[in-house]
Amino acid sequence: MTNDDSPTRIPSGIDLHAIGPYGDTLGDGIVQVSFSLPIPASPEAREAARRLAVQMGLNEPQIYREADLGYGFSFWIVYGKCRHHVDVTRIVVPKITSAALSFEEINALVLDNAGRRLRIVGACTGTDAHTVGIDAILNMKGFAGEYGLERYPAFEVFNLGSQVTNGTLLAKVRETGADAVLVSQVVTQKDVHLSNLAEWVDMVEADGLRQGLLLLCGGPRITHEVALELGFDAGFGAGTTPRQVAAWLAQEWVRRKK
Amino acid sequence: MTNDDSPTRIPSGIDLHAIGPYGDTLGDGIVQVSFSLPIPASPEAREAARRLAVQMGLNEPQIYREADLGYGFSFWIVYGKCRHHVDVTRIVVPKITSAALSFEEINALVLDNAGRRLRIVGACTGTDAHTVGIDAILNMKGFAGEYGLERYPAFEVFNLGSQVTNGTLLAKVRETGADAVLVSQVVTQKDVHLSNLAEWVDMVEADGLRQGLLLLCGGPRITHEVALELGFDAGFGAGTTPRQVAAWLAQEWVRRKK
Amino acid sequence: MERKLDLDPAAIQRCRHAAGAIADEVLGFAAERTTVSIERAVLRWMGVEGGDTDCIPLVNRVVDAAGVAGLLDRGVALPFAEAVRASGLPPTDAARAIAEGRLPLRAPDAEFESAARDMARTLSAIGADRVRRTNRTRQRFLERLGEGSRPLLYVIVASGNIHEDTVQAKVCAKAGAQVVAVIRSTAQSLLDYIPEGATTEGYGGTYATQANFRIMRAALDDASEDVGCYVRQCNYASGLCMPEMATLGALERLDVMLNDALYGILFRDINMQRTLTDQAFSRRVSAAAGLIINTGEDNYLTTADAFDAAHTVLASEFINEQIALRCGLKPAQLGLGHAMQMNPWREDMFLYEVAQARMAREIFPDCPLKYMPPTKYMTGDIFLGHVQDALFSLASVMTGQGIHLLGMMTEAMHTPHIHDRTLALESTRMIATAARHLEDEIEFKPGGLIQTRARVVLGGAVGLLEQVRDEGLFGALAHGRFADIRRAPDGGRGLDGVVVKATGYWNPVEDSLDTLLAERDAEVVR
Amino acid sequence: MERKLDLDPAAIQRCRHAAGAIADEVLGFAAERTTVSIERAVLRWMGVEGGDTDCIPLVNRVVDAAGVAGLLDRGVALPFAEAVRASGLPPTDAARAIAEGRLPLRAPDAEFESAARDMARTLSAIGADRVRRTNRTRQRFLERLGEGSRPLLYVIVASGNIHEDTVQAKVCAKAGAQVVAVIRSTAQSLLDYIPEGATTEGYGGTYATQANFRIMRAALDDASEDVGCYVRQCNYASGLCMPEMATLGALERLDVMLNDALYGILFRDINMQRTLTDQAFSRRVSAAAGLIINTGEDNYLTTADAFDAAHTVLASEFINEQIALRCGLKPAQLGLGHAMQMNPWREDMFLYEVAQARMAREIFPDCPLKYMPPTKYMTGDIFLGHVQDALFSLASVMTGQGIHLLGMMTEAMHTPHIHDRTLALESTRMIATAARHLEDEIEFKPGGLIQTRARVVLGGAVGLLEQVRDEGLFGALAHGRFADIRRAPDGGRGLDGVVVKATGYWNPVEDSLDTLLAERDAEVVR
Ligand code: B12
Ligand code: B12
Ligand SMILES: Cc1ncc(COP(=O)(O)O)c(C=O)c1O
Ligand SMILES: Cc1ncc(COP(=O)(O)O)c(C=O)c1O
Repeated sequence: MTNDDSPTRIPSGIDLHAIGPYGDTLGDGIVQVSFSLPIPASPEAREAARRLAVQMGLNEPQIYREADLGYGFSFWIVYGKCRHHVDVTRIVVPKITSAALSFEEINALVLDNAGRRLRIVGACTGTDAHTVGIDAILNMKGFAGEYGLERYPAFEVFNLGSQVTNGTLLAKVRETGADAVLVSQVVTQKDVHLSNLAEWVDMVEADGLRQGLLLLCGGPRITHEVALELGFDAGFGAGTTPRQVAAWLAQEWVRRKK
Repeated sequence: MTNDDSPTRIPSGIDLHAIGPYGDTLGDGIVQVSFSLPIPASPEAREAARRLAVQMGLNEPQIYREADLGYGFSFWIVYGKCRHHVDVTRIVVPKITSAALSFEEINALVLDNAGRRLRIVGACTGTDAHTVGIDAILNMKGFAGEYGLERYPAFEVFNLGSQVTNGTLLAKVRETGADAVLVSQVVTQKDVHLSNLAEWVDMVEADGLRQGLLLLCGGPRITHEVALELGFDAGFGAGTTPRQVAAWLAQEWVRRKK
Repeated sequence: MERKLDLDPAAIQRCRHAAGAIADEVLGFAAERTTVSIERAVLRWMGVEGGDTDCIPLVNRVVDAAGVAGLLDRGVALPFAEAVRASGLPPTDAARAIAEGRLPLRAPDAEFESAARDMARTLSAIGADRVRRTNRTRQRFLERLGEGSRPLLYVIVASGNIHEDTVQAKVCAKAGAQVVAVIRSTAQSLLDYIPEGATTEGYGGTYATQANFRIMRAALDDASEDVGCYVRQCNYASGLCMPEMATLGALERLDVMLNDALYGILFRDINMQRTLTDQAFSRRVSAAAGLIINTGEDNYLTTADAFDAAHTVLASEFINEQIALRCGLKPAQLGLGHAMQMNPWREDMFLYEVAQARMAREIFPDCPLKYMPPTKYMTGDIFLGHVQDALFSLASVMTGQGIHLLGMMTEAMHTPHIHDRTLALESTRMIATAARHLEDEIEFKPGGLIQTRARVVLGGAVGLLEQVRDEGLFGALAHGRFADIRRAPDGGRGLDGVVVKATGYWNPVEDSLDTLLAERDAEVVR
Repeated sequence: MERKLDLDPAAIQRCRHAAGAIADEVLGFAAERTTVSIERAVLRWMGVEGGDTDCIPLVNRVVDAAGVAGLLDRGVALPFAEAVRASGLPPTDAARAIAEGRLPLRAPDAEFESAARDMARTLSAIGADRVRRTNRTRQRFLERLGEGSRPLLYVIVASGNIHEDTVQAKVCAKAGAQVVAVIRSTAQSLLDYIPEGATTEGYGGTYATQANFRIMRAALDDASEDVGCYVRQCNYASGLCMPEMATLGALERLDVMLNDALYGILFRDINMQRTLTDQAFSRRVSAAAGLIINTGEDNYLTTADAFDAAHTVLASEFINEQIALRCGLKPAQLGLGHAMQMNPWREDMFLYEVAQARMAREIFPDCPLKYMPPTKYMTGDIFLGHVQDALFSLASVMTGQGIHLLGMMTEAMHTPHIHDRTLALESTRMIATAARHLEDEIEFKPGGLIQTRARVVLGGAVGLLEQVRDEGLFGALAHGRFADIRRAPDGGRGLDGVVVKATGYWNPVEDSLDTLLAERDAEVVR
């Protein structure tokens, strides 16, 4: 962990080499856990819940709620003191490093360097019908008080909407000669998003289009890290604003051009 | 775990040798965890939270909420798939085994066997001022619609109230020639209750009064198991009704007399 | 219904008028058409079950055959009845024989025409009988066990596996649920067939199949006995198979089905001609089967802003109401939808929400109303989310809602875990108990924020409905008047399944439905 | 204050009359007495700080010496001032010298009598000056940063370690807390001295010491600047050291202190003569120091049933009010206590609770009221508990409470963890935003459950107060009229610290208090 946060922000007495949970006293390690078990509530089930907590590394587990859910299930709320620690100094997380630019700066950066608008294709792919997220990034209206990419003179946007197959998307990329493709994935059950995203990257590569194309994905369960692993150039999670995406696109496109 | 629960209560397909958490599919192992860390929220802190979850034995941890609490603290809500299992068939929990008796049965049992009322001394000891629990067991009025021990012809009750020192209590035991002592402990911070209860048992033993005296303790964080470990004869937790205590006292006294 | 909002009756009247005109337009359009799914529903009603060796439903095979044979615009019933008559096979076997090419599907020769019609009427009457029996069974359950107190507490199960679903449904019943809905697998609405058999692999939900309906029904009947309260089953009469779903619901004793005039068009990009035609038929089936329908206005607020678009919800409720009444549904069967989707950090949002919820009650006093919980502003913070849901429960109790969908603290994360529902039910039951008579007790300040808000929203609905009436519903959809979404009359999925009826189109199930509805109305009068 | 409950003004008048008579009795009794703690408070006011080598506070040593010397019934001030005068030492050094036997403590000889009195007046004036400055500092903070909106959100810290407490207090401030109370270590109220120094080891709370007050003050001042809102500090003027605690509060800029006429008697078995005598003095100190006091009626409902004993809460509020007004406190300083302790599973409990909370607002319109969250029916189910707290927050906002204690979902388990408070604040702030003007918007049905309930409770209070007036407060306590607890006039702890004043008893701090209060009142008039 880099300490570029103002140092006063790290509470005094903290050892970054061994960070553990904090309840009300440094080092107490307190965590809260809840789960159901597929056995009815009973003193034995209570003991089973306790042992599970111990296996999770919780010292002195306290069971605060036990509930018989009926039909052979029980629910447990447990608190305990976690034995585990993390060496935060060893953590390195890939981060999106583009600078925050204003609407005007972004447009200037693109138009000055490219001399034309960047072509952006966006879609919510597979069986996923959740368009609100990709629309928030692309539509005029935008999100959280910021304009969407359509409003930027620097971008020409093709928003294909929902339930777009990877094939349709690829065709559109060819047709438009896109500079960047934005894929949204919201439904993550059984990891459908992972297989669908991986397929997309494979198809782009198989088609020889990968070079020169910026691949982005986003959605509430997407992280930049996962996106890189899947072969994308960037990933954007919950709460992303259009300007963050626009700034990244502009800077990354210019960086690659050089 | 004994299977004296109606077997239909154990969901089908359950392997009692390896019970783990259940979210919505047998074997998914899902648990919910929350905790604070003494570092500000940041991608690194997020990774630290994730690693802690992994150390706790959670596969595929998902961070659903991250909050910067300010002044160098952060809060995390994580879900994951717990790797651990418990062999429920191996669990043996000491339990209070006295039968449930009615008000009349309890009185009859005591009066027929002892030919007199049992003398019961009760107190909330140490610095603990929480009398509601012990009063619920002892006072006429009782608890949850059941009479307290004072109402039983079988018992003579001396309720010393709150913040009673172990010394005062011992004196009262001598003075009354008590058959049983009921100690309540509600405040458990820094385990004050454990040291206070242990001291009480020691004092009783040092004074040679242990023999022939039934020692009970109770309170919301007391379990029968802990009570036995501390040298008591029984422990009663949250939700205890006076009749449960009365029934145990009657049966245990008679059992010992024989 | 006590009038707490001082709403203008003339404005309500104008809304009903405009919505009535819209409904007439839609139903007039639908009356001239049939669809592949309506025809498949007819076959299901007549007793065709099961699939071929590739698990393609026999009803699809037969209707496809009818399409190939150019028979659809006169209805599949008569050719199919002729095949049954000619072969002497039971309906399912006849359908299989047709699918396998062993039995021809064609219009009866003139000499058999009348016998074929009789056969069609007989098969249809058998279906009607089954529906009658189903209704009676439900009635007896309700008389014996009751339905519990209102609002009906409604939860979803969605494990993807019907067997896990039943376990979870029972656990819900134990915790006080009165309606259990099985959410369908993602995008099932886009399938132009209903999968077959008991299924254990769904995404974000469990496939709706006839077998799954039965399995869940049996589980809920067990649970009903255990808890001493009839627990209703809910599923979707929605998507490309809307009429068939309604028919299966009627046959397998579902009690509640989601069914909305516009949902499929707006949110699934199903063609509007298709869905509106399907709509008319399926609502009549629901009416005859005593199903409660839940409309889907709540969905609008997932894309549009709940504060700005409140009047679109009300407008759509009027349209759904007018279409439904014309299809024979009684107000007590109309779970008109709405949802608490306002930004909880917006000042006075709770007041606006109460205004909206109460307004719906006063305008549709005899409809149960289906009130949906916050989802849009749920964040994955289970603790704050649980409180958002608590506010929702209170708004529901305070305004006398009929069907209360339980909010889940794990919304925005995953479909509910087994205890999520128990915790939600516990919280809602506590609130409903602690605030039991709050609705009776409070009045709203005359001309205050709440009354004013209700009046503004009603005014907005008048404007929108009259605009839609003038543009025509199809035009309005093309202009994106609902949920900020534009749809073209010829766009979307399923248009190829719409068939303009030829003269001579005949559907005996329509006649059965008339009979059932007439019986019901006679019953009511008696 | 809008009258929504249609309460009978005559009944309220009768309550005030009876409570006034009770207050007169109590204050008459107190006026004839002093206590060791009052005398120690006088020394603290005069500038004595710190402890001896055994950490016994010097004020205890001096007052003990005065007791031994038989000087207490005429007040410690004069002999102490004489010692200062004679020795020429600053107060603390003089006290240490007395403690160590190096300086005698005795009444001044006649020739020095007047000089000693002057010295006493001077020392007392120095104390008054410090209080004056403290008040001004608070005033300036409030003018510059404001206090945020009402209800003031009040949270507790209770780690046992003052340094952990300050960290947590700041985190609370960031999350929107406007009052931070440091809960005291278990049973500190039974100590007949105030521990010395910064402490890091408490049980269930952190010792209240002068050093801890200062440390927390500094932390909260920092946080106030960070968040742009003055964050108040709260502690207890309660227990055997009540007058000293109030004095430290006045000197160290506490803003709020728990201070109740009966709490110590009922819940700590402190002798009633002691606590009522201490009470009179400490309330005058609080009045002069501009402290808000919080009374402890909420505690009754932890032993007695909240539904049945609701009128005892109201009755006690009247007694606390009448005593407080007679001690110079302004209504704006009276955080009269009550709590939402009804069984949440009781039908319509939310209505009864709203009735109670609103009733208190209408009867004490100028008092902020301190509203305490559910604790009794909290169970360790953090999810349900969070919802109980949400209902409480809504009741608070709906009825216009002034000081809102945050309910913690982990009540019934442990003192709060760092995030427990943030989650509670977040939830309450959301509710306060979403329901901002709910109070203005709703009216209660005339003669409905809510109005009727309020009337019944008020009627009960009339009866109880008149009974207590007739029995005398001491008699009433002996009969267990409050919280189901009986206490004997000579029972409990601390009676030996009560001294009947001799003629010639003199306490210059009383005069300083008169001056400060007169200044305040003049200020108000200006
Ligand atoms: C609205 C909604 C719907 C609407 C969708 C309408 C529409 N046109 O989008 C309707 C009602 C149709 C719907 C239906 C379903 N839904 Co839905 N729905 C939601 C809901 C309530 C809100 C989603 C949303 O709009 N968020 C607001 C946007 C702005 O946030 P966002 O998507 O995260 O986007 C932001 C960032 O992630 C990022 N971003 C997103 N994409 C991209 C892409 C790029 C390239 C970039 C750079 C950034 C970016 O930027 C955005 C702005 O910050 C969520 C619950 C919730 N509160 O999250 C459930 C939810 C997403 N739905 C869910 C499900 C299961 C379904 C169904 C499958 C249910 C069913 N079985 O029928 C159906 C079917 C839909 C389908 N096939 O996909 C689940 C998904 C569970 C999971 N993790 O897999 C959720 C979480 C609900 C739940 N708890 O079960 N749903
Ligand atoms: C009421 C109450 C008070 C009242 C007590 C009044 C009184 N006369 O009892 C007052 C206001 C005085 C009070 C004060 C304090 N309290 Co307190 N209080 C509570 C509260 C809200 C309810 C406790 C209660 O009455 N429960 C109802 C009874 C019926 O239940 P019970 O005690 O579990 O008893 C049952 C069983 O356990 C059993 N049982 C109990 N004892 C025995 C004994 C025997 C022999 C048997 C057989 C059975 C038995 O039978 C009973 C009936 O089923 C709890 C929070 C909560 N909801 O639990 C906090 C709580 C207990 N208090 C707490 C604290 C810290 C305090 C203080 C120390 C705070 C402070 N620093 O000032 C003070 C000081 C008191 C002291 N020195 O002990 C903490 C304890 C934390 C901990 N685990 O250590 C709690 C949990 C609150 C919290 N979250 O912090 N409190
Ligand atoms: C009327 C209606 N139909 C269907 C659905 C969703 O189901 P599907 O994914 O099958 O379209 C909803 C969702 O809320 C709905 O309201
Ligand atoms: C007025 C008052 N004093 C004191 C206390 C508790 O503190 P202690 O343990 O110091 O008695 C309370 C508790 O609520 C109270 O209301």
